[in-house]
Amino acid sequence: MADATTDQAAKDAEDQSPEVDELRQGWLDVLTDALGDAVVGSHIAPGRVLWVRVARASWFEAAEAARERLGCTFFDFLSAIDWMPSPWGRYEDSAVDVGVKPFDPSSSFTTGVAGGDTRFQLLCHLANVRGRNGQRADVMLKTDLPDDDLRIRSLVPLYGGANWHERECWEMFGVEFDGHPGLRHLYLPSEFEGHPLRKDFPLLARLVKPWPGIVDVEPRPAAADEEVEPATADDADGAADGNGDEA
Amino acid sequence: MAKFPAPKAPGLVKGLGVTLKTMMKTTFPSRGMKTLIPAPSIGAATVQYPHEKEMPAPRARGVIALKEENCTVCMLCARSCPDWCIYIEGHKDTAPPRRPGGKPRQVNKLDRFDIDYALCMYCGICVEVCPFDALFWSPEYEYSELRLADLLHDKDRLGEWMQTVPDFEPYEAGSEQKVRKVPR
Amino acid sequence: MTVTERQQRAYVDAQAADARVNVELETDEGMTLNIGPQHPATHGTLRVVAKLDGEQVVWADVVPGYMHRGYEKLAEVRTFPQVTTLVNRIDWLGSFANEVPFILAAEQLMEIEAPPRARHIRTILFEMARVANITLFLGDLGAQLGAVTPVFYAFRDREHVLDQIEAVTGGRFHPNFDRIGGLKDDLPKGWIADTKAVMERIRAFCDQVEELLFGNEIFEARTRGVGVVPAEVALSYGLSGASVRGSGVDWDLRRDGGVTGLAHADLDWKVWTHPDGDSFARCWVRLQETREATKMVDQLCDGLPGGPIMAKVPRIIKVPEGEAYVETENPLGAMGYYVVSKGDLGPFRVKIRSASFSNVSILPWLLRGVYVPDIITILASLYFILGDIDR
Amino acid sequence: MSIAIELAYWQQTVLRTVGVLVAVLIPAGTLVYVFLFKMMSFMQSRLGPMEAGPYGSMQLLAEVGKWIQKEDIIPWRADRRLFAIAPYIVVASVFLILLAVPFGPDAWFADLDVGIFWVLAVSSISVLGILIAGWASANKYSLLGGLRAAGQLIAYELPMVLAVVGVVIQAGTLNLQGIVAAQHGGEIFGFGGIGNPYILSQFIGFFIFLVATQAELTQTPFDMPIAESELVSGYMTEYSGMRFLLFFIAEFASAGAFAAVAATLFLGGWSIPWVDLDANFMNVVGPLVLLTKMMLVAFLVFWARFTYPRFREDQLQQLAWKVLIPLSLVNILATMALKVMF
Repeated sequence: MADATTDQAAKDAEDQSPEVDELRQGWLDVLTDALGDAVVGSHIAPGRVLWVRVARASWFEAAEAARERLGCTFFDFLSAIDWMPSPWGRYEDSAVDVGVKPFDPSSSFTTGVAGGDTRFQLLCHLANVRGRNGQRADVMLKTDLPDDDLRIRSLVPLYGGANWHERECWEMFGVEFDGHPGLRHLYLPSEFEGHPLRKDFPLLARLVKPWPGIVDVEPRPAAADEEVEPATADDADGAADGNGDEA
Repeated sequence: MAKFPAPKAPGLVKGLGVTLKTMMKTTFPSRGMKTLIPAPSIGAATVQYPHEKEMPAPRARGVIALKEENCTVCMLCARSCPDWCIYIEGHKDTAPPRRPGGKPRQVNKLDRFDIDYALCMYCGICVEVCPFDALFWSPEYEYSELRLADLLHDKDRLGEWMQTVPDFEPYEAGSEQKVRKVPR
Repeated sequence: MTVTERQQRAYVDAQAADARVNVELETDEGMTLNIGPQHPATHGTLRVVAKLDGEQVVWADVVPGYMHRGYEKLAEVRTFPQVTTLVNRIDWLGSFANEVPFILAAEQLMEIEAPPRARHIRTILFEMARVANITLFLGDLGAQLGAVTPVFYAFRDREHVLDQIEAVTGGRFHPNFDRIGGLKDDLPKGWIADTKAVMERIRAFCDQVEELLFGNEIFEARTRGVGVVPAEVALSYGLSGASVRGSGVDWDLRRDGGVTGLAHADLDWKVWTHPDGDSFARCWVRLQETREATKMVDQLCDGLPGGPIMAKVPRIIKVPEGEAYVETENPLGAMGYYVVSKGDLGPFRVKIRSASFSNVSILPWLLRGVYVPDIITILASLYFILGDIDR
Repeated sequence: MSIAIELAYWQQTVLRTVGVLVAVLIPAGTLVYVFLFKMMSFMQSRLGPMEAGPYGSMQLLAEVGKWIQKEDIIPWRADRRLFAIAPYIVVASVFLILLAVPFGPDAWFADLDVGIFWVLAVSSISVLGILIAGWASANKYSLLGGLRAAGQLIAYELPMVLAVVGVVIQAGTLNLQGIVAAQHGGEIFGFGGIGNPYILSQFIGFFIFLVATQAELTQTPFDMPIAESELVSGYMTEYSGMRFLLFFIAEFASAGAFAAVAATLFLGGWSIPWVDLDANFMNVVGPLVLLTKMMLVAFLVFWARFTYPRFREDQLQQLAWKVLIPLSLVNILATMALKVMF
């Protein structure tokens, strides 16, 4: 599963060298010497965002370091990404019209920036908005959560704002936060089962109603027997890659 | 920090002043000599809807009009509609050749083109994505129905809206957009 | 008990059970008051469960979710243009301002720059969305505190702003006008002159509201010193926009956010802050921001460059693989989109960081030991929009 | 009764009941139309109701018709009998107030010697009605509204009473007819031209009386009991149909009644300066004069209602106990001192 990430890290390294963003490089160095080898991966989009991926165990320490060392007192948001492609198909080709592409977990999927090898990845953005340590800074912390044990330490003791974000993340992805004052449902009714934002959670609205765009131009009524070339699938048809050829 | 404006006259009195001034402006709108004659219906900012109507801007997205001749049943609008509210059925047909003696042309004929305005959210993606300029916006907004099912406009109802489509306006100075023409 | 009374009793018990299960709240002493979800003071369906001791709130909790539409899930099954129409329904009062950060994130992934004219018009509409949003807040602030007149002044003058937005985009509330690489269309003739007249009206409205409300001793008595939020607590809860500038934090994403897609950098304008951090400060900062926004629109209208409205972009857009995060200063606060794209027609994952979600998450901390009428003052001064909280 | 035609006693009582109905409902109706519908709209740069009748004049009839035919719901756990009685108590207090107010030399319902004392005593009955309504509606918001109303109305009766004491000292009598005569005949420092309307000498009393009236009517600077944005509509939340109509009538009739009392006490009641008080035609002109003066006072009351935000109830109580009552005591002392000297 992790083969995709090795070339990913290599690609990161070489595209970083052309213009090194020394500002973010500085923040990265501050964090690396604070966390040591807990910093597993990092990526800099020059002039835009600094991603730092830390090991799951030192998630709390990473946030603490960002807060003390970089002065990131502003808690922007915390969420998760489910990297598995959706087995329910893409865009409008809902299961009713097109055979479901069964997803086999063994097939590899690429994870995003700054590497990562598990399906669930936690994401948190902290910022130093008052420019206390002389300079405004912001860092995007990432960490990987193994599929079988979605547990991590809660950031509520550090930031009050983490309370709601973690409740939403627990509700939508099923990530357990140890030490959270009250993991209750935030948006969904109390007897809701399942975690909606996981990719394998079906979006029922799309499965119930047949997609009106699936209909195609019927052949000429008089010449039903003569050979009919597939429907005129011009390039726009590529959007729904599964449905062009039934006539 | 900036100095905060301490109210000169006590705020309570100034507040009364604002409401009184507005009352005077509404009942006696300044119309030169005739200001002294109370005319609240001119001074008020409201429009008495059934009797006076306010024309929306020419670009307002009120209802979608269909120019049937231009439609080649390419299904692009039905596919790109986020609400799935455009239902199209068409069939292939032969049309007389352009040049005498030429081969009969393969043409798509439109059987059904319904837009369900109960679902439509007026985003305008269909009008924008139509490559053959068959769909236009008209600022018409008075087509409410008693029954929800009547909000499904069929192809000739959409054709009727074509007359209400205004011409495209000229652009502001400095713009490089060319003014499109509405095929009447 | 007759049959109907038994059915009624069962219905009421079921309701109470749902309320209890959802909030798991047993109150032996004091009264539990449900403010919302159907309540005039919550801009939509927010439910504040307050445990009262007489008129004072012992403990309060906010229960959002009555308007959760699941935008992050919907965005994963739509193409980029379709997500733009979806996304301008989050903060429906300043709805053009929602599209801008999403489009900027997509442009960042595609390494495309909008032409200067598009960048200018985008900023004009961005600031007009702010004016439309906050003028309604100023009117509604009066209504929350009991004054019936400011609402009508707000709606009267806001109509002209909406007319101008409708004249350009076609939609008053949901313009859906921003495209990856530029804008859908250009300004109609004579629009600039009308807009300047409308901005003049809005400035007159701001003076009127200042005289009617902000100078008023009753208003100051009701808002000064109510719901004080120190800067550290505001930042740790992620408050943004006028709510955090009201506590003295000099931070505005239009100036310090490093967003190149909007033309705020080449205008001269001032970021307003207020040291007190109470409800009066937050409302006062928003009033000054509205004036600042009208001045910005005037400057932008004067310096409007010529040129194309749309960069060279293919008709069917496939955003290359990558992740981008853009955050701009929306009328309600900092709104950001974390767009993850896998090179398809639609985004793979969109995390919507909305301002009101964090602004309201401080309420349980803030509403302790507060009078019942002050709950409404604090709710009004934090100024949230329900779509923004529940997404 | 020195009117030409002799009326049997029962005819007099019929005339009086019709008279009191007219005296209460007509001013209430005009107040609603002129101020709530038209003046409020003009102050908010809109036109107000225009559909029913010319310039919306029949709008009140339309609303009364709507309320009458609306279903009259009693909440499930409400205390049915108390819930039903509450509006009648509040309306009764308004009729009782207007009982003592004179409209002309002979046009009065009861010429009580304790006139103003009776008015103030009776005006506090509406507090009972509001409290009962708040409690009986079995709704948390109504309960809050009712309790707030109780606290506020009691707190503001004291300044109202003390404001009236200044007038009574200057007029020397409690009888309202006497007060009107005193204002008609008296003169200020020798100049007797326009009589001595007590607003000139008792302007502090007038201001306190107006503020107290605003609170008695639970109008906007003091409308905690019907705080739309918090308690939906306070003690009236559960009322609908005919009962809500009674509350609505009570609200505006009491506005008219208090304005009439204020006009009688401070603006010279039904008298006009140079006219002989006992002339017969005054029985017709008097009510009109009182109506105009009442509209003037009501204008001030409603003007404040449409402009100001709302007090919090602890600020409201502070204003009553710490500001209005001491001020009115000082006013009484000053009046007594001046009264003794001149």
